[in-house]
Amino acid sequence: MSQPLLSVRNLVVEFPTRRGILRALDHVSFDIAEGEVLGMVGESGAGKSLTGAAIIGLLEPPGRVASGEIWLRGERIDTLPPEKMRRIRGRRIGMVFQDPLTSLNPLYTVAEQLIETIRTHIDVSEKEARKRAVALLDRVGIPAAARRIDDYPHHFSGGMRQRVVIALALAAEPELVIADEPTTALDVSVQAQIIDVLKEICAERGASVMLITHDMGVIAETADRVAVLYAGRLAEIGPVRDVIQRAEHPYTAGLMGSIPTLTQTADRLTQIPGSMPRLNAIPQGCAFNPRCPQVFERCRIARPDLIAREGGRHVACWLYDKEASDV
Amino acid sequence: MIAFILRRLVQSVIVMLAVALVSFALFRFVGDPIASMVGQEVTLAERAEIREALGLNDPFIVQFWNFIARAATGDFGISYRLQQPVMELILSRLPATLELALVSGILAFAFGVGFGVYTALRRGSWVSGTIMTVSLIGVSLPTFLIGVLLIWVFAVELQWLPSFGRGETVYIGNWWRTGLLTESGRASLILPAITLGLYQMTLIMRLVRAEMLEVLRTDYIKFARARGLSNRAVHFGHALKNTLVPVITITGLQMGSIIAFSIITETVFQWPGVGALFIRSVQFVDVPVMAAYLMLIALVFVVINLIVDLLYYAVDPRLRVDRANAKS
Amino acid sequence: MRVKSILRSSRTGLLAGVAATALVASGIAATAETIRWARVGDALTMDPHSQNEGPTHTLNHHIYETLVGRADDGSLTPRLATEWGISDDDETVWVFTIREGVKFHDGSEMTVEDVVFSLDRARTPPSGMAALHAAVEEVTAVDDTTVHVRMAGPAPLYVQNLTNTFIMSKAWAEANGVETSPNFAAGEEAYSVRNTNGTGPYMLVERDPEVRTVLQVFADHWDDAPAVSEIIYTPISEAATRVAALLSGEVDIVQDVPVQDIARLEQTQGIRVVRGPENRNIFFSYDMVSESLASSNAEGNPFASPEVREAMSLAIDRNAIQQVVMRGESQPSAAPLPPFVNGWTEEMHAFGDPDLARAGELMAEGGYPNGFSVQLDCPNDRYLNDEAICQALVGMLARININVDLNAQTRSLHFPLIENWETDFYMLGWGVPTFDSQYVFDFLVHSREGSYGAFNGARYSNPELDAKIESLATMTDLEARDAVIAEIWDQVMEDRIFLNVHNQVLAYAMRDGINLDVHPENQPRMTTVTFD
Amino acid sequence: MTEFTPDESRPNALARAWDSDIAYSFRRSPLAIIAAVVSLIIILAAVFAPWIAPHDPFNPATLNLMDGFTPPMEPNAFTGNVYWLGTDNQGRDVFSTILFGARISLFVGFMAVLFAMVLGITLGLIAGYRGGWVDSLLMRVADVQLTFPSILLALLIFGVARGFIPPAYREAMAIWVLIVAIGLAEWVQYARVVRGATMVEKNKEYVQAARVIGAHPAKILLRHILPNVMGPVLVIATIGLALAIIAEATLSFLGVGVPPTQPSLGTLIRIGQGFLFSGEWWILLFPSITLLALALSVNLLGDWLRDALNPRLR
Repeated sequence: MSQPLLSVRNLVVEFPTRRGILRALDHVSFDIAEGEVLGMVGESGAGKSLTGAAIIGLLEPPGRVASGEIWLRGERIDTLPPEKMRRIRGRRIGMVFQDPLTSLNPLYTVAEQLIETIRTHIDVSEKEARKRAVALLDRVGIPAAARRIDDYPHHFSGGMRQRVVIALALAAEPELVIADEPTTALDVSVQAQIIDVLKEICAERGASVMLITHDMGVIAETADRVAVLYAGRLAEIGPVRDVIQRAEHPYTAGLMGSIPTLTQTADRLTQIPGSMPRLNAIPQGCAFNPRCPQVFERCRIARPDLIAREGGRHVACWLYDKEASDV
Repeated sequence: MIAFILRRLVQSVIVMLAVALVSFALFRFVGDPIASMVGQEVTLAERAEIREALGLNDPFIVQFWNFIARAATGDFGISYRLQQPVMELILSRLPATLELALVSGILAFAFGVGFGVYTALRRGSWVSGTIMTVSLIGVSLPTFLIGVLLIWVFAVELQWLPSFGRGETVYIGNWWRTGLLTESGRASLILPAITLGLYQMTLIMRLVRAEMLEVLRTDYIKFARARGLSNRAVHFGHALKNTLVPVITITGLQMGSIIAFSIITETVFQWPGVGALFIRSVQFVDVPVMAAYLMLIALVFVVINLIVDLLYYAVDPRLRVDRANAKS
Repeated sequence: MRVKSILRSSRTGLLAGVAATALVASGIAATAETIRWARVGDALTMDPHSQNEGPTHTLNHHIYETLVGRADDGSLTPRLATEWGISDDDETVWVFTIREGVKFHDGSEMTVEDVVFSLDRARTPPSGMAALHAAVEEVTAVDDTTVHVRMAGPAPLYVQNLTNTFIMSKAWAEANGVETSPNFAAGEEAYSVRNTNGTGPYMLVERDPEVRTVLQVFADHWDDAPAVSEIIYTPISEAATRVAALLSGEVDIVQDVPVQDIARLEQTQGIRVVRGPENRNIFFSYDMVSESLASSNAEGNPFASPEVREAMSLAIDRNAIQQVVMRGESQPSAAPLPPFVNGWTEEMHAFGDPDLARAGELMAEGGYPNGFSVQLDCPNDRYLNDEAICQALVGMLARININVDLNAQTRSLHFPLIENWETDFYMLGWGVPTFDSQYVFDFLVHSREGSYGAFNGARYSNPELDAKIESLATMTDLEARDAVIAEIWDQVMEDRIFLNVHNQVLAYAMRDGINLDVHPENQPRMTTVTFD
Repeated sequence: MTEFTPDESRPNALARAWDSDIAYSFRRSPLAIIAAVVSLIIILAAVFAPWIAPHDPFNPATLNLMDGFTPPMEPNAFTGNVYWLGTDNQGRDVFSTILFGARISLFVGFMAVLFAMVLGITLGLIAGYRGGWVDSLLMRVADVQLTFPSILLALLIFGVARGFIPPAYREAMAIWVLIVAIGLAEWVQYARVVRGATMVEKNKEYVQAARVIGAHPAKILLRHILPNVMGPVLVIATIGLALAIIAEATLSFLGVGVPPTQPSLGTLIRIGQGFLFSGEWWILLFPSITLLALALSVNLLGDWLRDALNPRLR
């Protein structure tokens, strides 16, 4: 396998609080290959967004990367000085946020924001930047882009604004786009369009995508592979078809049981009783053990690491650890 | 837009009438102008005569009506005390107050925004903590004491700056007398401007800091960072501009209180402005001057409010559209 | 023409007559010396007649001149009149000989017509000086140098009223529409409020009320040129700022020096302080007449009781007030008139040590063994340390169980209380510009009626005294008149209408090398300034 | 969700952890601790002034004028008495006068804040609940009020009070007039906060329900809204206390204030500044330091409280 575009190894993110250190991401490891779309799913608070923020280097203090490594095309980026990291943001890793209504600065026109972003990273003239900006807007599906580029964000509808956000994220032609729940805040009718635009434009440019969502439908439609997070730990990761159809981790199974329709979200996990533990009350052993229908003694004692399975799948569950199953 | 301004003007007139009524009514109780107008030898009969001649025996509503009717034409009568037309008196003092207010307003705004931004960006650093704490001294001592202490240190002990007055002044045009064009005029301005601006600076600084912290947490700032914009662009291009929208409103309104607080500063520094004129007029119960001053203050507020609205309009594109939409 | 009756009184040595020597400016001839002069307040107007007020007169004395002047010892000196006296033929006529060769600032010659015009203007309402000329019937020019002023009756002291009545140019007044003094109700500014045309030693070059007034020496003045050639007059209302301005060298002379700063300024290198008594006494008085007091819990009116009034006079410690409150800068006195004034005696002045025991007995005798409460009204911006004196009195009276609430406020609120009889107990300071007791009696002792008793806040009314007071105005036999004055004072002191504290002492502070004496009416003349 | 915060996963945790969170934040802030200790000392000293102070400066019968201007820790030239912080121009012990003066200042401050708070909360509740023209009118008045500087307002109220109050009662009334004047200038902020909260709450079901069972909804609102706005109101009140104390001092400079026989800290400073050049520095210095310490501490506490009560800034 060629070198992955992004490689996250044993990522640990912690929040020091007065009641002790909370571990929000606990030894998370995964790769994203060139041109690949990786879906990242999990309940609220599982650490999906945090993973994105950690990769792009925008963890909110006091949150911090406590250990682990992040590699972008063979270059380690989690230890880069702030100024170098800044040059990577936007230029090599783009990011799309959840709410297009609040992602755009209301006091600047779309043109100003686009041109500023382009010129921050690419040495082009104002005029050239504007030309690119118009083309970009046109590409993300803004009608009459040349005219509307000088409008302010509030002139656009929610869906249109998210297209603008995508244009901004892609303005400097990044290799990786992290899309953090890009459709959650949007009207159902435009969600699919936005995902399509995002997918198409990235495919066109060969950019990889890390698609954070709790919408299994979107994952099923869009992603090549999917990673499932639970309480800051990776439960399972593998090709999207395999994971959806033959979930191995009991948590994933419960999650998948809940996607008969496109609109159903993972937030309502009625199939699995109980709720995800708070970060300061993660049980010993497997974090999922109190809710797991297949729990056994070992799950309560030791934490399972990711276990490699066939087809490039990995799962963190003692059920699949043959050697030690008798402990 | 025009409709908006018209509506605003009508409101302003109502506000000014209300202020006029209230102030005129209240000042009828401040004291007896005759006592300070005439010497001790004047007999009771003569006092009564003057009272009658001044119309002080008319029913209140008649006095008020006369006042309004004349005020509408810019005629506030003559000062009981200085025997000059009130309008002329106020106009001749106004430049001094406006220059003082403007300079201290600019000082307060510049330092307030600067410190506010700094303390917001460097939250938790000891420099920020020091600035925050020290700036509180400005609002923890009465203005008059700060003024007196500044005089003591910089005028008496160090003899660097003048202790009173405006220094040398020159005329711009017919009536605007400025101290800004002469060296002694500028030197004279420093201590009063600091005294007057300190309080506002602290307020603005705190406001900017709070707003800035608020703005720094918004999605569009995060998104701007995620696009790799430089800190400078994020902080000063995006965050500061959004911070300034509410700050402009409050600062604009503060301009009004700067003018009012100048009463104290002008008294301490013998600054020949309308504030000192007002407080002397209160002591002498110079009703026409007091009433005119309050009308002036009301007018200043009305004008400032209008300017703030227009500024808002210029800074925040959202308002522009809302109104454009509302019209169409 | 013959002039008779030289006025003389025991203490003040009032001097009238022929002395034509100029008392002004024995200093060095004019070099370009500028004096920057600061005091607490500004002149209210430059009009010579509209206001009878100290600071206004003080400034106007530099621009305008009066017929007679007053020397620092209180005696009269010739100014625009070289001689004056009561006519031999008619004791109701005053005769003035007018100085010749006097020029107004606009270059025109001063004539007797101008004098007649000015006196008429001064005595015609709404002039603030009218009260001083109420007894004048007619002013006429007899010849080119003589003016007759005919009075309603004999008026032996009339000339004393002239020391603040200025002479102005008739032609100038007519040309500028200021034939009468400005009227408040006129609704527009009179030309004479900010423009002048006098005969005085200085000309007005710049007038910015309450900010800056600049005077320059008048080259064609009839008298010797003063040492000071330019005066920059700046009112500074805040005491601390005023002192700071002197300490920092921004002004040369400060006229109203806070008493607490005198000692310090004297010790400061490069600054000297001169001091002298002012013709003004500070006293308390009370409602002696009303049935009961509005602000008191007492049965009846305690101030009506002579024992209570005596007890109060025994409780007050004038020396303590002088030493602490006034920092030594006052003349403690029991006499309710300044020593400059005709009628003052050593006996009235004298007072004993406070005697609280006796005072307590007197309170009991007066019917108030447990004391009473009352409000004291006091100005806080009129006299030297007025509020602090009142505070000190509160403490002293508390020891004889008189529980005093102090109401200290600005003068414009304070004085109407006295004029309208709305105070039970109050502080008042009284200056006597005529240097004669009659002035005190007219305003403070005579029953309130007509032009009498305007400041008789005690409500004191004694018909016998009233008659005596009225008789003073027309008595020409000065010895007999002095006897009547003494009689009146005896009664006033016996009735304890006034609880006198002290006479004010003035202090002027100035840069070293400047010499200026204290003026008893607090009207310093820059013409008297000399330089070392 | 776009970010992680520890609180989010535990609903209602904030309410439960309220006390301890504040306490924790307090323990972590040395400045807040110092400020609290200083304010507490001054407040306690003021409250217990009659028992602590060696003299009663408000009882004129006990004053000896000859004690005046005694420097700190030095015997008086006439009486030989020694005072810790010296005496003022009336022979009052500066230390005792500061204690009693702080009492007056704090009384004026607390009462003015209370007055502003009650007025602001009431009007805010009315405006928020009634809405419509009542709301517009009240908010317009608030606008005018905001633009009308507190000093001018206080001067005006003093003027009118002098006209209405008979002379005999003026001295007793001065302090209340001050309270009303300062309070009137500060009510708008409370009204705004409460009005906003009321508008949010009034459409909630429990209010409708209260109406059905015949209870007055305003009463219910008050009970539910007050806890919600406690935080901001407390912050406004703390800063307001400092403002009121300074405002009182400023007004005393302009000649409208408490009687000089019962001086507040501000009046003491006004008196003391007259002795700045004459060498009696202690008359100005000690009251100024006390006022500075008090106002600064209260302001710092307000600052800290604002940050501590705003969970997003934590």
